[in-house]
Amino acid sequence: MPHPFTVTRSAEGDVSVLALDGYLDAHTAPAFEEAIQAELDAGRVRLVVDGGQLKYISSAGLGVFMGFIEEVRERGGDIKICGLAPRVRQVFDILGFPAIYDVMESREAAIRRFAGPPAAGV
Amino acid sequence: MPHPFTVTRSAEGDVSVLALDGYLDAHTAPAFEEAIQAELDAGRVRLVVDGGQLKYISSAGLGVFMGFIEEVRERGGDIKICGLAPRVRQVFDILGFPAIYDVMESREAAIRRFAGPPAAGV
Amino acid sequence: MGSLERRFSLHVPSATRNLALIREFVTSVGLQAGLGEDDVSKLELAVDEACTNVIEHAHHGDATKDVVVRATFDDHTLRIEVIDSGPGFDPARLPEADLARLTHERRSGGLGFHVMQLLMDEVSYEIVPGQTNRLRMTKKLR
Amino acid sequence: MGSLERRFSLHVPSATRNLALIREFVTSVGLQAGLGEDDVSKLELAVDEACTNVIEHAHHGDATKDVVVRATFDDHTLRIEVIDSGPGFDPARLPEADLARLTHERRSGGLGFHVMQLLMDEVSYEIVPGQTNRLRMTKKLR
Ligand SMILES: Nc1ncnc2c1ncn2[C@@H]1O[C@H](COP(=O)(O)OP(=O)(O)O)[C@@H](O)[C@H]1O
Ligand SMILES: Nc1ncnc2c1ncn2[C@@H]1O[C@H](COP(=O)(O)OP(=O)(O)O)[C@@H](O)[C@H]1O
Repeated sequence: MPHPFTVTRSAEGDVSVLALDGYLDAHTAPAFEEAIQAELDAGRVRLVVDGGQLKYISSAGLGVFMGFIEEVRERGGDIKICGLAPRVRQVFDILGFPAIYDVMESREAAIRRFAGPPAAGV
Repeated sequence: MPHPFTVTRSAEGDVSVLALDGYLDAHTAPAFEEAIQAELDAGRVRLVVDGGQLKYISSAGLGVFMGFIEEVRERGGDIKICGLAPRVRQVFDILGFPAIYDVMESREAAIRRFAGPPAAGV
Repeated sequence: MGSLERRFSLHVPSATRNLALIREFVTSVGLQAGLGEDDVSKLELAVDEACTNVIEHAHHGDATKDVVVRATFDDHTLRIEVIDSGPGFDPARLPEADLARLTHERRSGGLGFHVMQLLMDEVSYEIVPGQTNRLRMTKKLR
Repeated sequence: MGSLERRFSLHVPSATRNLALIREFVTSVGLQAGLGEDDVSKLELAVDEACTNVIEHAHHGDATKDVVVRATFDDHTLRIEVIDSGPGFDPARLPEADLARLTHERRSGGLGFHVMQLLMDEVSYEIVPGQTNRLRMTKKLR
């Protein structure tokens, strides 16, 4: 009932994977922000955000992606997004996220993408 | 979110099993009432109510058991209750249901009980 | 030494289909007040019983009427008010909630008020005839 | 040919932890109004955005203030009002919600009002300075 949200971190080489579970709104966005900040503080800028268990996102959640992407790319990394359920994906889509972020189906594809050429800047 | 409730019927010989799933309150109690009435109309009075998937019960739900038990016993049958999760079981317990109804752990035990001697009337 | 009071209220049409929302409302308040899961379940059930009575006995299924649930808490106490605009009744004159008797009489009710009393720390009822009736329930917070 | 109007309202302390309850409230109303799951999700998000703005921009995290959400529907229209007691603002003067620009400026916001406009049929804002501001949103029912 209290619409919980958790971030679970794992790593594949120099790619950090943040798996989101639950409801990402203005109440829970700070937890996600801290998780990304912790990666950047550790010098890790190749980030995959796996939203496979994300049940809900509001613009406050999208704002976390927005606030970090420039810095991450300046430092030679990227934030790739994967696994979104249709209803959550729809929110990313109507706001134009796919034009700026790599939004992919699977976590594996997102991780693999870091082996390829760097993403274009915004 | 709308706290659904369903009754699924099956039979083992002359014992009818009504499996309850979800939220049994004043809104959903009529569906349960109809399911029991349908058994009685069909002359079936050996009833096992399996509450294994019951997530919630209010006194309106308990009232369905109360309203039928005398008639069922007069007609030589019984309503046996099984499978309750602890939180639901607690409601039956504090209101004294175990003094009047057979409240058992497993569906199998409840069905088997019908082979034994008839339950004492209230 | 009054601690900050948090206030919540919910107004819904007087219909049993709104009991689910009423339970979600009170569950959310209970969790915020710091109740454990077991106490939240008790609160949820007590408020459901109170609102079911309003819908059935005070408003007789007239969905143009409102059920109003107010909830407030501070560090010490969670207070619930359930307000109806029906004729009121006298809880002191309710017969004892005797399951064996009720069952014997084939009654499918008569336990609701008893449930509230079992689950809450205090239950009282204030009647203002022709205006509003207020069922008040409190739960102590540790 | 007015059909029966159903009225609901929710008052909660102005804090983001109440967004979950606000979403449950509006989801319940949307389902009762007959919206499909997809439209209920849109309604839920639009109202979350409106209430997030109230909590953050109107009341600046002051949880002694109330967020009020009213919802009514008849056969044709679902209407939402989100009421705040902040200073108000002029939505007509908001810059365009341009994701590339916002991202470039490292803004982590600026999309909320745009989301409401994308998801609802009508969005308007009425300011009564120093008193209450009302964000009104409507969704047509089939
Ligand atoms: N809000 C109310 N307004 C009017 N009468 C009520 C109200 N609440 C309870 N009552 C009366 O008290 C009786 C007992 O209520 P209760 O113990 O909750 O059992 P039940 O509702 O199952 O009959 C009801 O049958 C009704 O006559
Ligand atoms: N209820 C409100 N009261 C006062 N100002 C508001 C309100 N809602 C929105 N605003 C103002 O409008 C701006 C844009 O809002 P919005 O598009 O929802 O984006 P965000 O909230 O993410 O900044 C806010 O930054 C704020 O200045």
